[in-house]
Amino acid sequence: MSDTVIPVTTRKDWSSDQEVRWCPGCGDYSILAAVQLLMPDLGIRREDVVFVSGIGCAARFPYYMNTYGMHTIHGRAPAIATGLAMARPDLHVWVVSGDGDALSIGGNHLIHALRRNINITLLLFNNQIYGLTKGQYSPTSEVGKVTKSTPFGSLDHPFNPVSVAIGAEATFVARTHDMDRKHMMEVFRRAFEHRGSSLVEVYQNCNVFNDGAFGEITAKQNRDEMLIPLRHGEPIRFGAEGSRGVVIDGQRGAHIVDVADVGEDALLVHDETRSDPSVAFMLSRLARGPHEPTPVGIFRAVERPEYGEGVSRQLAVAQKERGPGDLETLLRSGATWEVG
Amino acid sequence: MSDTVIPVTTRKDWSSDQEVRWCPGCGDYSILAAVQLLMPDLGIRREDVVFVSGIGCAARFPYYMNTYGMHTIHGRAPAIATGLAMARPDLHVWVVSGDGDALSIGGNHLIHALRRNINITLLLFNNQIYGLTKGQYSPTSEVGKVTKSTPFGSLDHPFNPVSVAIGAEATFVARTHDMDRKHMMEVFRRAFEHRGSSLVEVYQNCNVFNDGAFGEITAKQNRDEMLIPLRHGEPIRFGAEGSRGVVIDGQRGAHIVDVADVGEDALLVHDETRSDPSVAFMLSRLARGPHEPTPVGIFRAVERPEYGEGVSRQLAVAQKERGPGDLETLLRSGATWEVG
Amino acid sequence: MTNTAVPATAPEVVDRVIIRFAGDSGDGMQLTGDRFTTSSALYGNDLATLPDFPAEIRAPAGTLAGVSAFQVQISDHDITTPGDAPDVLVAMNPAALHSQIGRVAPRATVIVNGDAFDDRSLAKAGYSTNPLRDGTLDGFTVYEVPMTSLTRGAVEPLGVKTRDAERSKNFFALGLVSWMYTRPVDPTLEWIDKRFATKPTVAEANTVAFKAGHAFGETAELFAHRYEVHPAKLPAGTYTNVTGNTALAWGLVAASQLSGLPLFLGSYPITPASDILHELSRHKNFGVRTLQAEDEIAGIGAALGAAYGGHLGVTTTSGPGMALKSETMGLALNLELPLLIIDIQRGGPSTGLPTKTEQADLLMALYGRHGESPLPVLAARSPSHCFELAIEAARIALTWRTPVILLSDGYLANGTEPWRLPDVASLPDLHVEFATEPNHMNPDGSEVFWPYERDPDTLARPWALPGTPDLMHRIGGLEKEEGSGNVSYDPANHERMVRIRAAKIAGIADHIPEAEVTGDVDDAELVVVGWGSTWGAIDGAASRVRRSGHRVAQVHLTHLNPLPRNLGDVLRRYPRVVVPELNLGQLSRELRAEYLVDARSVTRVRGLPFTAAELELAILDHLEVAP
Amino acid sequence: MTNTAVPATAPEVVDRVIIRFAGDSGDGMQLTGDRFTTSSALYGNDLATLPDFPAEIRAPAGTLAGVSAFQVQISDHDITTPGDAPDVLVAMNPAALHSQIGRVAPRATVIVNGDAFDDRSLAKAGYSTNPLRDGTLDGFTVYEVPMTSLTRGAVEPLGVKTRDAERSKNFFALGLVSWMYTRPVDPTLEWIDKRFATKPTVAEANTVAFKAGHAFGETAELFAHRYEVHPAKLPAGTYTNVTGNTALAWGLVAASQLSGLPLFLGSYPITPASDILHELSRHKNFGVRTLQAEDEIAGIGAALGAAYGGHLGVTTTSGPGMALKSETMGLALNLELPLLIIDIQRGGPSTGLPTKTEQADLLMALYGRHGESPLPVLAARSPSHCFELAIEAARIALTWRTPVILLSDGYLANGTEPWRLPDVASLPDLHVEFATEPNHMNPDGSEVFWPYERDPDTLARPWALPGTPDLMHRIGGLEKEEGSGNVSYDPANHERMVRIRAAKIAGIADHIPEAEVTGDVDDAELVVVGWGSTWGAIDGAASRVRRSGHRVAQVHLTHLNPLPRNLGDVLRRYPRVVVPELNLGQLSRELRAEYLVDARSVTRVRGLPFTAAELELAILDHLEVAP
Ligand SMILES: Cc1ncc(C[n+]2csc(CCOP(=O)(O)OP(=O)(O)O)c2C)c(N)n1
Ligand SMILES: Cc1ncc(C[n+]2csc(CCOP(=O)(O)OP(=O)(O)O)c2C)c(N)n1
Ligand code: SF4
Ligand code: SF4
Ligand SMILES: [Mg+2]
Ligand SMILES: [Mg+2]
Repeated sequence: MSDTVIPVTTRKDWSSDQEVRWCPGCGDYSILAAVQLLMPDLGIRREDVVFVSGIGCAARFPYYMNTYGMHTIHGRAPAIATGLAMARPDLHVWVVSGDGDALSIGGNHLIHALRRNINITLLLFNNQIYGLTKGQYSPTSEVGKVTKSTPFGSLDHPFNPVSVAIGAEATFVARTHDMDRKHMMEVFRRAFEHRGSSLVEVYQNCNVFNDGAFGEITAKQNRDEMLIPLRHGEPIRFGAEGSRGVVIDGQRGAHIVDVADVGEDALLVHDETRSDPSVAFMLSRLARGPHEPTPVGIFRAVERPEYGEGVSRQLAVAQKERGPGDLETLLRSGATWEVG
Repeated sequence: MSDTVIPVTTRKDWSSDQEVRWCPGCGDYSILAAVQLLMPDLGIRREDVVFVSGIGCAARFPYYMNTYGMHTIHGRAPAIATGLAMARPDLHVWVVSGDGDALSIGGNHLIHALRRNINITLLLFNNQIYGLTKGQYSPTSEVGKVTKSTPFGSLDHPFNPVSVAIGAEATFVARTHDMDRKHMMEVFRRAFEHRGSSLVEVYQNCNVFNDGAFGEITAKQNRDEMLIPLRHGEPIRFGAEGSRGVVIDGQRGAHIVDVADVGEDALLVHDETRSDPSVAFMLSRLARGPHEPTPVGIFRAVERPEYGEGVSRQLAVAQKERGPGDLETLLRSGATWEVG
Repeated sequence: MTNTAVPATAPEVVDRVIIRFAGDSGDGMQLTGDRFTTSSALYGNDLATLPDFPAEIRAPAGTLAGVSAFQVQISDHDITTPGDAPDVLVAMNPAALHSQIGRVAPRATVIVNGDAFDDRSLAKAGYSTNPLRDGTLDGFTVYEVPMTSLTRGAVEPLGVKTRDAERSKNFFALGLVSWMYTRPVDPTLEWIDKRFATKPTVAEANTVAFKAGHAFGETAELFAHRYEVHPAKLPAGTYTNVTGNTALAWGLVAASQLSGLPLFLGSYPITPASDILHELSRHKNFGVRTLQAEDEIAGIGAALGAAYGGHLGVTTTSGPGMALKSETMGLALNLELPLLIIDIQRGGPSTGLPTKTEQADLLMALYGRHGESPLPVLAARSPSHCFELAIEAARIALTWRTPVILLSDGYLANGTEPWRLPDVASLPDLHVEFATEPNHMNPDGSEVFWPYERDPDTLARPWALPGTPDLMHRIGGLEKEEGSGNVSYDPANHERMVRIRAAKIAGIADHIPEAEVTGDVDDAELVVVGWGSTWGAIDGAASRVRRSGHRVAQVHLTHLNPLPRNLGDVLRRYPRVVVPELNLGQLSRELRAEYLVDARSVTRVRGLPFTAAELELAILDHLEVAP
Repeated sequence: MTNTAVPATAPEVVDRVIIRFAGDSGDGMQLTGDRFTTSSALYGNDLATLPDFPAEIRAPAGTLAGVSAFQVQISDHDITTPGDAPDVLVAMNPAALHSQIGRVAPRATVIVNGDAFDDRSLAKAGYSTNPLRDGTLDGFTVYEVPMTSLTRGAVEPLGVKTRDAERSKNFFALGLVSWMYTRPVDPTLEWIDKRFATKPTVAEANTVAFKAGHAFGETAELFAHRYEVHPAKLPAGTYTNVTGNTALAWGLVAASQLSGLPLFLGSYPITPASDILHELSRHKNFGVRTLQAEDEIAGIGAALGAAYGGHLGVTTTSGPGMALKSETMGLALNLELPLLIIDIQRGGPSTGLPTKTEQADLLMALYGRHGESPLPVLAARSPSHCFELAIEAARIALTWRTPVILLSDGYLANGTEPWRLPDVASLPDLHVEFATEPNHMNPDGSEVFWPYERDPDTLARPWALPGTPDLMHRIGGLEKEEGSGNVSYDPANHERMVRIRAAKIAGIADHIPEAEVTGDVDDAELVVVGWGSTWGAIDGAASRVRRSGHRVAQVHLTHLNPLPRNLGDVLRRYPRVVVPELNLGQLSRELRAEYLVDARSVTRVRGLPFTAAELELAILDHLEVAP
């Protein structure tokens, strides 16, 4: 669309005129900032971008972007975005969703979008709570969570969004958090550049209904010890001077060791591109919740045919082989006879 | 319910008076036989068993069992069974579903039932096709499948039901196939005995719309080379005289080797009970489809609190602490005042 | 009793005949009926068909549950239904005879496959004694033909295995009936070659069987005589035989071509709608995108997403799927985007009777959404009408920027009729203007795009496609401020928007045809009001009633929301208003509420179309009662 | 203009007053209003409340979008609504003033937090000049109180941080208003201690602030005078103040106790229904099982599964969730199992106005399912009526073995009224008989259980629980054979079953109260027919109209399907039928279709309840037109 030089833009150009309506202190603000700051760097036009969301606090996101946007219904954004991305391969379709929106009511659409590898960039704001409806537990809340709907503590074992995505054949899966703008921007950029479905779990603080859910690992002073950065091609280590690291063995899966004990060479070298998702899955199991050392970054980024392209290719081939459709001919494709 | 001696029964006692209406030659017949033959051995009463299903050929199953049964709507059986199992912990609730019913429209209910670990035994008849609606591709159909709805071949990357289940926190995941009654019966029994959600993928031949989908691995003459039996506590090997086996390494995940090359000790010893699901997940990735050596048997069987028990316990505790509910008191629990 | 008269010389000419083929699901009765239909069509008869098959893929052979039937009426004049009671029943086995004999006309001709009447099959079919011997069939003209063995005998020489040979027996039956009704032979032979091109032995077997059946009729001295049904005098033109689902699919392709918008179908398979998905997925060279979604909600969701992207979004389903789509319909009508929602009605409630027909989704189509959520609703009256109506639905959706519900049903979906092909050049232009510029000026003089700044006439909102510079905007399911489309909780604004949405849909009434009255327009004692697939039966019944000396007017509705502007006046013109429906009185409820006319219902819910005969009686009953 | 008169000695006695508290979402206005309400209730006033808060959790401070308000009417006589125009507005900031001033009564008292009227806040609220100075408020009695600073001054000595100190300003306002209306002080002080028991400093701060506000009224020479509203003469009994959602939850618990069936709630959170889930999840000692399901479909599905298991299955939701549940409702009605489906209506369509009230789901409740799928539908008329109606819904569901839809709305859900507690012993017995024995004999003499062998009176089917020996049976969504319940595709059987299901629901009419007419029963010029939450406003409006000399009758419907047996006769008795609804005329449509009466609509869709005043005018208009 329009002329070929991409106009230079700033965050302001990507911000809509709508006043942002999240609670003061909500983690959503910093995610919005990261996205708005990243956009000018992506070499794309605002009019070629669509943000699609469901319902929830997170889902208000599109209103704040000066792009095209659809604030749809609870849980259905991945399905709606699938149609849009199939129909319009020229667009950049982003989906913004919450842990309830994406994993509770919308879980099925999510996993099907992932397996189809439809070209969407999906940001899952995981605050481990239902924010907009004022604080019920979510499919990512820890067992025993006391909320309005579980005054005696929840019994439901939570999903690990990264594990779910990998189990659902996702080609790009990553995790970041709302306290580190730089990291968010790096991960969002990679997700955007990936052809196909990319899922980014963003740990997000809901300071009203689930304050501090991720503090143990995302607070500045804890990050070194509690966040395990995944860097492609590098041995996985973390902690002060990278004193700790991750190794894998067949009997015990992935686990954390002191590098001093095993030696650097024993460490697992991170490879985003393994076609077998098993190792990425192992990494997703390292932490059972945001109170153990938790991997952040890109777990998996592999090539697989993108759905929309496949669709377009089938159309092109059909038109090449049979010529563009002709209505006359179609109507006469069955047995016909003349009445004179 | 009723007297304490379990009456001795035979297959006939578990067969309803309804004539079975599957196509002649359908794999569903042999699965039905396996279940009906197993029942008398489980030490349970017919009246304490409920079969719940959705819609599809597979979903006709409950009509043929002389137990209680609900033939519900497409995709919803796991949700309906969840309510029944929560309400009636004394019952044995089975769910029978197809690959479309369980993984297409019903995918979300399935993964939530699995993560909650609700006490149901779920048999997923995977024929990689929509049977009842006369042959459209399903979420487990291979890419490129030509069907009524995909005359130019399907583009959707399929789900691996075992991987999906493991990614969704399932506590019991197994696979068997309609050509081996003995194996089916063993696996079904274990699934039944598991406290919590157990998912069994059953490769099932739809001889009308997808004939021979599993022939390469399930046909008698191919089984030795193409099926990898998982036996708890034993090294994983298969092939003539167990000449081949499975090893795991961090960089390559699980793969197949000649035992002669690596030696028996290098083989992965199967352990159903690993709390970390990563190794089970690795095994689920060994075969990319039923044309490579494929593991069958129990991938994972771990203990985790069963949902319904947890619910009942919370009720019991509340009653113990606060005494059985009294309506009078409830109505007066807010601020009250008298008008004389 | 078996008939042994000598064949007459020349075929007896009859004006119409109703033939019903019945056999096991495995016997290929649908194919047989279909083939007989096509050759009759090519021969120039008017005709209508009614396939009638079980919900099971293939119930156990020989059981009543497994019987699959196909009825066709062929005639030398214009007809509108597959007819009531068959004049000829072809029964391939006892179960077929048992389940179908009840429907056939008195003194009908019954052709049975004698080989199939062994004791086991009789038992399976619930016969304790052999109906061919025990007088069950007294009064019918019965031909007992050993089809299986004759077919085997004819085919085996080709070196075909016995079991396979017997598979061709339906072609033997087809050949025999083709002879009886002097159908042309060549088209069928050619078709066999084409259809089984990849399986030459099967082709050959079927050809031989067909010829054997034909020859058997010719030579066996047992047929009283053959019949001939002359071609019908239909309007000049090129004809083809279509099912409603095919016509609908083609209509959607046409709408895409006429609007210049690529077609996008988001759908989930469900009987009896699946064939639309199947048909559309074949036409990729028309730029048609089809998605077999994970469920119905995703199907309509994807179609809506595509619509936002500027495609002609369509979703197809049946009752259970319609129920699931209702929340998304509400979103679509709030977003005010064009979208076609197609419901091929089947027997309900719940899973109901998946392969049978019914008209019981009308009220759901009108009211099955939360909040005030009016949508246009259309209903097709015949298989070929589905083509026209798909285009009309698209016209409304695109002009008023609204989802439109199009109702068909199992009977139209699978039934066929000869269709005089329209002149493509004569089809309406559905060209759409997209927004390309800002349409509103802010107080500060800056120009902006307001997605809800409406067209004053239609009240339709502008449609700006992603990719259009400077028109970036956000839409959603929360109430929107009039004009700007920003989220608004203002009470007065909500009231305005609710009424605008209602007025927009109501206003469509000014742009649709008025209700047309046919029959005894001026002096009818009674007006019959129908909608959808009952058109043929109502038309047939009305003429019968007229023949019995009464004066009857007819109105058949295509647009159910909004209703034609003149409908109230029309109904008040007649002393009696009778509304036949395949439900418990859904349209009549609407008419009563809208016009306060005492509309009386005639209702049937058997999963089958009305027969003209039962409707005739019902109308006569209503004529009895004083208005 | 600021008022500086000297305080009068004794409080002036008034019969009723309407007070509206408005502030930022963060200012705790709901709590303040709630507290004022409770102390008034304890004091013995009759009252009704209307919370009015934004859809955002907490929109940006100081913006119009962020304003949260709470209105309460207290009186010394029986009242039915929170009143129309407030006599007193408490505005904590400019945005609150700006958004609310339009509603208040002429010459009303306006109390503002003067500290909040700085330029930034004024701008945020869209004021270019200060309304306290620019004459905007001329004609009102304005009290400008520096609440923030006064609170800070009172609280800081406790060593509380400034920001926290200011948080208590709503208690200052509460203290002030409590003084103005001579409310008892102790209950509030006690409540503060209880409520903030875990946060003693907060408790102390709020106590101090409350006392400071009270003292300020006492001492500041600024208030004209205080008022007193005497207790109302209500029927003797024990009273409590309930919201509709609490009453509904308690009614469900009661139904469980009365039927002896354990309660099972399958639900998915949604405004304004979530509080029912919250309330029920607290009562585990009543054996209540609650499942927060993955979505609405799973919610009703689980409830249905529990119902099959013999529990009292319930699902709660609002419009968007209702739409999603419709397919499962169809299954439930085919299975003919008891199930309560509760819809707390909110502004639609689509996401609409989640926190506002509306009555626009009636037609969906009646018709929002595919196929012929009738369900009983009930609607509550007031917060406390929700208790009674939950029991009535359970009675119908259990007696007729059918899902029942119960409609409430956002206004009832969050609004409160004093409720005279029923004598528990007087509540109906809902005891259920389960099937324990075979109920049918096969031809061969063997005894079997037929799940669809119906009770001849109610047409209800037997309910046999899994676990019962010898009654094993299978039920499903396909059409079932009458009696045996086996799958049946027989056309005649389908027709019978469809009509039986319809007759069963229609028959309930013989077991519900007839429509009760109130007001000028014998000689009314007009009958007002209402349903649901409009009851209070209609009642108020009707009395006003009567005061102006007209004769008006009233009918308020609780049972919407089936309708009361006598309703047709009742309506035909009066020259004019007027139907006020918070939708575009859904009930009036029903009445027209059912009875062919020319019911006229009075409709509002603003997300707010009717005011008695606007309804009065509307009724008077209709009295103008000749019938
Ligand atoms: C069909 C439907 N069901 C339920 C709701 C109510 N609802 C709105 S948002 C939401 C969940 C929000 O949680 P999440 O997705 O985690 O987003 P967050 O608010 O935490 O960002 C729910 C239950 C709805 N709007 N629509
Ligand atoms: C809501 C709804 N959507 C669609 C259908 C149509 N339908 C029935 S079964 C089925 C899929 C069957 O495939 P599967 O679950 O694999 O079962 P199978 O027949 O292969 O055993 C579909 C799409 C339906 N009955 N209800
Ligand atoms: S409720 Fe939580 S998630 Fe929602 S806006 Fe407020 S802080 Fe953010
Ligand atoms: S269609 Fe396939 S799955 Fe269904 S009954 Fe026939 S063979 Fe079995
Ligand atoms: Mg959340
Ligand atoms: Mg299948």
